[in-house]
Amino acid sequence: MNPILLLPEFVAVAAALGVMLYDLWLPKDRKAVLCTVSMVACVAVFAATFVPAVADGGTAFGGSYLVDGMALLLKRLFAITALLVFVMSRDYVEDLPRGRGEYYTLCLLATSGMLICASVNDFMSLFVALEVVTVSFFVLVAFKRDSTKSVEAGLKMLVIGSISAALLLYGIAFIYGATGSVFFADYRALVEAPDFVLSTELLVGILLVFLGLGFKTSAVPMHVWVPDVYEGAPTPITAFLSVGSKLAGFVLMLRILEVFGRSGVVADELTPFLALIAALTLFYGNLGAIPQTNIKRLMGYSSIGQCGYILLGVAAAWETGISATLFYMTAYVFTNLAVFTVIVYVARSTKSHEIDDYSGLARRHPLLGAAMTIGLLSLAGVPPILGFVGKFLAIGAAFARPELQWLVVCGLINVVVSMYYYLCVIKRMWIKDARHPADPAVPRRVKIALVVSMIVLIGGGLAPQLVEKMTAPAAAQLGLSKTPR
Amino acid sequence: MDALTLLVVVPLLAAGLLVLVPATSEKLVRWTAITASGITLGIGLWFFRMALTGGEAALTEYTAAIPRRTWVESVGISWSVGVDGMSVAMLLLNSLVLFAGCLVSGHAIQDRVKEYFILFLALGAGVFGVFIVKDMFFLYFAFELAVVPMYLLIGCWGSPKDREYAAMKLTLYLTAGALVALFGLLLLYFETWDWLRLADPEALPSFHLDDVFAASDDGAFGVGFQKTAFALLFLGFATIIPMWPLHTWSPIGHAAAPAAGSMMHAGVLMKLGSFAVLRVAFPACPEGAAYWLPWVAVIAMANIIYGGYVAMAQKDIKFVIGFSSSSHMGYTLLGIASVTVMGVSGAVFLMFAHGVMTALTFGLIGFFYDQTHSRYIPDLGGLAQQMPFVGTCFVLATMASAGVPGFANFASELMVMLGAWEAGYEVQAVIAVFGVVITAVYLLRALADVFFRARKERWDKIKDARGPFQRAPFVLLILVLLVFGMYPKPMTDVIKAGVEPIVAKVQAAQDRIARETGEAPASRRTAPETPAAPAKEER
Amino acid sequence: MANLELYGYVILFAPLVATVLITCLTLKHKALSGWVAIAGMLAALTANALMAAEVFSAEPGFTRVYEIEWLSAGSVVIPFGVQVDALSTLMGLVVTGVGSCIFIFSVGYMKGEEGYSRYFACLSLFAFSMLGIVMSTNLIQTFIFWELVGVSSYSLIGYYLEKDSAVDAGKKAFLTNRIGDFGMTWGIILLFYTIVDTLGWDRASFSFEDLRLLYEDTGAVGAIMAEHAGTLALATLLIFTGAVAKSAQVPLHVWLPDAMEGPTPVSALMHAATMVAAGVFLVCRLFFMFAPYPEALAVVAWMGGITAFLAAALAFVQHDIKKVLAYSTLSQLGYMVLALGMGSPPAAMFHLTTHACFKALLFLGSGSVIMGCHHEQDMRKMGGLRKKMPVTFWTFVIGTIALAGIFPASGFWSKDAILGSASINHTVPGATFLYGVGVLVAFMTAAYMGRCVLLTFFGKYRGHAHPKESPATMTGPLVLLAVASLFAGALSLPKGISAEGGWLERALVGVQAAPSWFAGVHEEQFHLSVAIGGTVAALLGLFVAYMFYGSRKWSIDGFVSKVGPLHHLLEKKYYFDEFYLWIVREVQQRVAVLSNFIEVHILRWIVDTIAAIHRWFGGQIRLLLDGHLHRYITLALLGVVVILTAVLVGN
Amino acid sequence: MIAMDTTFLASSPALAALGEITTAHYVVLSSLIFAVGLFGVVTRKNAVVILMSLELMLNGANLAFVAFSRQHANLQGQVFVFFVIAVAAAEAAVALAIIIALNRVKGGVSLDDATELKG
Amino acid sequence: MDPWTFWLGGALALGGGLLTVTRRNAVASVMWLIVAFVGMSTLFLGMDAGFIGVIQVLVYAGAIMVLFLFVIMLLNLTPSGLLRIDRPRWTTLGLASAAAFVALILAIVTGGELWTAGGGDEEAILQATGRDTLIEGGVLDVADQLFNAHVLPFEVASVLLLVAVVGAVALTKRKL
Repeated sequence: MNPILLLPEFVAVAAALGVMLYDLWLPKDRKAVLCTVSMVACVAVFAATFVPAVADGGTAFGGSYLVDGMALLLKRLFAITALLVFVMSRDYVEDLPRGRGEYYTLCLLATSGMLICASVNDFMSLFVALEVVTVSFFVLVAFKRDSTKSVEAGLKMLVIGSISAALLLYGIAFIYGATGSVFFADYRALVEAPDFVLSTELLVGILLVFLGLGFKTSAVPMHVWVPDVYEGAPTPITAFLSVGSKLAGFVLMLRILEVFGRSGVVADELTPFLALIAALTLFYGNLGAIPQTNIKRLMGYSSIGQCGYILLGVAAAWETGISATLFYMTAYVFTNLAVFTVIVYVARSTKSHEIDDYSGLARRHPLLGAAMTIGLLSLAGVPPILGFVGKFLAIGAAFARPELQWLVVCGLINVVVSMYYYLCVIKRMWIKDARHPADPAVPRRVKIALVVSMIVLIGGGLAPQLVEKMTAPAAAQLGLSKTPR
Repeated sequence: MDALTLLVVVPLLAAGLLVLVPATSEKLVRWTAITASGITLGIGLWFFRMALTGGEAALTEYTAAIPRRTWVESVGISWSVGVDGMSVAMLLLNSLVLFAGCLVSGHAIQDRVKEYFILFLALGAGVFGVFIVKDMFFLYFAFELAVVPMYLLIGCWGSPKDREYAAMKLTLYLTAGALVALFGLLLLYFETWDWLRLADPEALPSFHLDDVFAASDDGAFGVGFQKTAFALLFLGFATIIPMWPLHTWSPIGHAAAPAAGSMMHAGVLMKLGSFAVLRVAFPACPEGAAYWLPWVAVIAMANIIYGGYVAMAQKDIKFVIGFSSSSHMGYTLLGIASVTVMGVSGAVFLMFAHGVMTALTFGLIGFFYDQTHSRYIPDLGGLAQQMPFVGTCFVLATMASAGVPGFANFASELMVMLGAWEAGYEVQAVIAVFGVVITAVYLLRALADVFFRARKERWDKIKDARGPFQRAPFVLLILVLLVFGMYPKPMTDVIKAGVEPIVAKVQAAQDRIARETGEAPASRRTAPETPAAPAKEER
Repeated sequence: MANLELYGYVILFAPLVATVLITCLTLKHKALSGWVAIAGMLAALTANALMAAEVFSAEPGFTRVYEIEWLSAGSVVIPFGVQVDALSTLMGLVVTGVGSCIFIFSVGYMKGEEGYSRYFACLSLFAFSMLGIVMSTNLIQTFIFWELVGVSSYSLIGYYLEKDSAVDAGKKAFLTNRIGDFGMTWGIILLFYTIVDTLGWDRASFSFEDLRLLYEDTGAVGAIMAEHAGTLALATLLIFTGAVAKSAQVPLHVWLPDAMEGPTPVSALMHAATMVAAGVFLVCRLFFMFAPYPEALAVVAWMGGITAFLAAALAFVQHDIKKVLAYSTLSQLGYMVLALGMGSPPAAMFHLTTHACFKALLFLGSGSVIMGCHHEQDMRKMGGLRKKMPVTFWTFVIGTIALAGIFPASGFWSKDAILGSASINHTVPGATFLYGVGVLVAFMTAAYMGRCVLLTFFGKYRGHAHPKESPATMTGPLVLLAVASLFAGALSLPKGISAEGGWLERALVGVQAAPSWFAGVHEEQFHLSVAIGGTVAALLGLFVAYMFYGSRKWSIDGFVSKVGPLHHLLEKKYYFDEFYLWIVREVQQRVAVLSNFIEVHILRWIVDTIAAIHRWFGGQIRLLLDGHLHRYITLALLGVVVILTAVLVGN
Repeated sequence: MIAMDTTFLASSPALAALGEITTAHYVVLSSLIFAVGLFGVVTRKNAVVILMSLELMLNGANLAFVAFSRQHANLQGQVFVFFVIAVAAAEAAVALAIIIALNRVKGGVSLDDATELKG
Repeated sequence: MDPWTFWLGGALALGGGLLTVTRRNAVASVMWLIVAFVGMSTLFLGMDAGFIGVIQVLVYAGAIMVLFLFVIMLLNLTPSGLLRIDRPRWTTLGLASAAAFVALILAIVTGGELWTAGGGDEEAILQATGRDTLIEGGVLDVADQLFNAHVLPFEVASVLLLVAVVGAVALTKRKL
């Protein structure tokens, strides 16, 4: 029992409670303070992950809670995600008619859920922590309760989310039924035993769990909610959803992969399954994005497509593949949040999310234009931006397994497809003439965030080893196969 | 930091500096870009001088002195660079075109100058990268880095009519091609890793070309593997050469791009493909090359003849030059396919010469297009009277393109023809010779219809290039063409030294195949006696 | 002798230096440009004269080759340098000598032209190129300058670049020459590799001297002949194609008449005196290659004969004074080629030299006339200029006499040499017939030149300008050339007239003697019957011309109506142009349009369709999510079931 | 806890088959309940009823958990069900809140009212 | 295991469930759902899961369903029928996929022997697990587990409930 390991979560939950209570005392026109508090909390969470007791790792709660390299990396990413979401939320929330305190509270609670997700080590914690994130997002998506779109998005997410939770649960039940335990430690011992035989029940359970987690990661077939919800949700929440929620799903996927995938038998079953999902996801997201006219919807489809690439690394399921996945996720955080920050601030001036309203952005507001361009190019996987390296590594890791080379071909085709629609946005920003004369007003805080994001994206793209030095040990710690075959 | 790395760093650094320069101080922006490209030109010349005075040995020595800088250790990415005679020629080409492009853009670009030069320099850095890196990751990295800025350069500063379509097509097409090549590169990478692990089970993988070549020399790559890998690498890189029928991105890309964009695109970008084939695919998969190259020699004919005839049917001056480029690249392909020192050196020399020539041509077209806003040949005419200087330069460029002696293009095309014949591609060589006639037909027609004939009043206000700044880029490029055309030996010696080992490898593979099949090789080349390990049996 | 190399390079590069100087420095200073060019040319002339002094005083067959390596790769080495021997010295003298005259003439003729400096730059470039051919040591170098000559010719024909006809003529000249060059390149490469295939890399070379030595080595040639006799013949004839185009032999002659669009001095220098003679020069240079092949020589001879006749016939129907001279040039070039085919390079060179003098003279004279008539070229609008331009008239008459081959003008001797060689030849099938053609052409030459002189200088002035004599810079060269035209015959008085036979023939012994085992070689002999035949034919020609145009005793219209279809054929120039136009328009352009169709409607379509397919799929995928949650749920469940089943069944 | 005398079932083979209840029976039953929930979700358009169907699905899973808990003779399954109920409660609260919000903005809770977002 | 509770509880749960999803009136659905929950509770109790069986009724049937009823009343829902089959293809497909899901599970369950071999037999379980007695899910037993081995999810569940509270307030409170 080592509760200090939960320091980041404690900080997050305490901050959530603090914000909730402070909200009661704050007059209506000073709610912005809550944003500052939340941002400070995020920094504190980030800092907490560096506290030696936490950073050294270990387990707590009788093995229910595990801090390893991957968990730490993801916790840091979640803290950064939340911070950047708060940065872009401030002005957005000020425009909301009500519920500012609740907004920050829920965001922080969702963050705490994600932090726990990164560390769960049994299915019970997994399920509950996941639901903390999911339920928070149900509320946050429908947060603009006067907006039909927002509420509709909330409802759609709710129904699909609950179905997927039920599937997940059913899968967990099967795993429990096949093994008699919910603790990952038991599973590890089980699959590493020499006499381990994979029963169909266990396999179906694992598959159902992956399918259920697909809801969070927006993988086919549980991706159906994504475009609608991305479009309908408040934009900062869409950003949070597209990064935080997705990464929470992926960290759980990786965790389960780590738990069961250490057995070659299971890995052999999982690889074609994940590859199939990855391929479908890639094509669905990238092809579906082509005809989009709404930037948030486009980002929804793009998010599905990006999920496909991360799955590529997951499916590869060897050390470098996981490292690539973590790398990709790191890149994705900065990339997607930069893009959404721009979306938030463009929409503040144009009151529109139509892609056509991005016309001339590069001229109208060079900083937003540059950030958006770099972000989209990073998503498209263009050097020298961080996203490129992530994509390269993921594709390379999948390539290492001959049985996945068809998937690599799918991935490569989709690089071109995705480049098309990202470039379509870039085209409007750079080539078309402006439709809106209004210059978006961007506060300094956001400017700094954007500049930092861009520096991270390009700096990381030029010197990927800086990121790789974080992801590779984390991946190595998981103890998966060191070579592809 | 070694001078090679500087070639990439200087433009990138300048681009980074430009970000900080306020957009309003355009003069500062221009001078920064020109200075940066000037520095690269200096470095390029320095290397050329090194190659001239010290020969290949000096280059090898220089390369050997550059350490591998580990970048991402776990997957074996390292920043390692090197030069041989071939890349020295390409470096010189790129630095020339980049410098000339900056000068041309200096007065031609008036809108969003800062963004323009940032992208332009990034493009230049990418191209330099391809020419110097010895790491497959960075090869692909630099390749893409060179392709994507092109999108915005064409899209924002190109001619409004077709720029969006052209830019999109170019970017997607080239990216698709690059990805096919990437597939091949990854094949090499993992096969090399397998080989490395034979010696040391704990060995980390490596993207380094030296490791790949070592594996290849050791016979780690089976014949079937080499065939596949070479086909992929070649197809991928051939897209940007551009090989028929993968060329459709190219003419329209030329047409839509701004002057300096076309200069870089046609002058340098198109050379990346053939360079990469020679740099990677030949030494890594000699058997694959020996197997596929006869087909390439056939396709090269399609490039030459088909490109020429399509050019003949064009009414848009930039399309004429665009298709002529794809026609000329047929000679490069033929030279590469010949696998003789003569032919391959000729191909590389042609890459250089065509690069300079076509940069000149597009610079000039851009110069008058900026004033006429028309590229439609029947609209133009008599321009030489308003712009005698530009007209004269254009005549020279046309003559160079038409393969008139005295310009480097002639010497290189002659080398290709000789090389092709030497390799036993007699028919192709004759067709290639005939291609020169076709070239002359459409080029002279275009030249006459644009610059000669009766003066047209609507173009009376057009101004000639004035002052050293407007003229310098053109004069510079013409001088280069003339100098290496009049006396090609320095350049060919430099190139030859770089090409010889590559050619020897593939020739050895050809001989091996000939021995195995018992057929006499069609090639009449004098086979250099270089021992090469026999390819491993099919695994 | 060390100076020879220097002389050689001075001859070669002096005009180039002039070009560079004019282009870089003196474009704005017109007068200076002209003098720079002339200085360059005179420098070359001086060097050439000094060289001649050494070469012609040395023993016959004297040859020096100075080379550097120009390019090398693999086992192939391409040299560059100067070859000093009698042939190059003689040809150099012709080029520099006639060239100097024409340069000086141009100063007057081109006065006031806008592109004066450009003109002299191009002219100097031409001189450089031409001298490059002359001094060349090897096939590739020859080819280089061969093409450069084409380029400078292009730039000078198209000198009046606002005139469509000039531009098109330049284009035509360039492209026609390109076709010849195509053959020539092919031939050179074929020759080289044929040697490689039989004798190996060591013997293969592009150098004239190496090749000549190879051909003298009967064993080596025998080895090639044994294996690749046909190939070698093909290579030889392909190289000859280059000469055909450059020397405007049928069927590649079409460019030369059109080339008269250029300024008249250009026509004189390039399209009469020097450039077009390059083909003849080349065959002389490579005569050792032709010699072993009687068939090849027969082709050459017949081509020459046919050209001589066809062109001469065309000269009758021209009204443009320059066109008359142009066809005359064609015809005379045919003569020279005929001589080559008959196995007598010295005769060809002799005629080349004399022709250079009198044809340049005639062209310059016509230029003077044209200038006098304010740029009127139509002879129907001239007449009676005898009084108004006496110097021009007399020099023109001298030129005409020389061209017609009337004793004692130079043309008489050189034409006699050619006819003589034809009369005694036995190797060429139909040599006697060709000899007859030669005589006939002599008659025709005299006739059309008579027509020309009579129309231009006699009768009444029919134009509207006020012609007057040209300035001294123009008449000076005329007089010089007239003197040369009269006395150039002295260069090679045949045996029987002079004691030791033709000086020229002796000087050029190296050209002819190379394949010593070749039986077709003969000595230049004076044959009285041939001389009388030729002279009579010429006088007859002049008489006929006088009857038609001088005294008007015979009606030209009546004659024309009698030979109507023939006249029509001549007016249409045997439909050569129509034929080529048809090829260009109907064949070439159709291929181009077809290729473009493939490009646009097939290749581009494929690419766009691939993109469209993706877009279509995108549109379909978009329709899946139609907003109804039930469909979403169904999709998701279906997905789950399908994927689970697929994976489980897949096991 | 509920003890019944079931020995009589053994007297008839058919009834014996009925009487031998294995974990598998429970699992099948749970999947049937799950499927009924699915059926509801797919066929109903009243959001509240869909919510109830979702609860049914969760219950299906719960049943399986308890059955496995018994089979494996450990309590983890039962504890899990406890958490599932807690989650279901929380979800239900939020879901109903969303439905109320939907009713506010659309004046109805039919899924047909929520088709604005599409494509 | 106890066949009576299985068949009875199963019938109640399944029948209640079916009726829940097919009633036109939402209130009727709630009532039938409560019946189904009672059936579930029966099943739980039949498996000696006392605590769960009780809270199934207390929390689910008692609290959550009351909440549902409140909301239905609040919204004043008019009876709605089955889904109007306006896109029969999709509905059929949906039904088919639900059926396929069951079939899949059925196939897996019957295909393997994990849960059938002696599954119902007390002795078999005891033998397999090596225990003396079957487990009993009484309050104390569950609580012991809950506060020892599974305290982390328990704590996280409190966060979840907090989320639900804040969320419900944020979404529905009239003045905020």
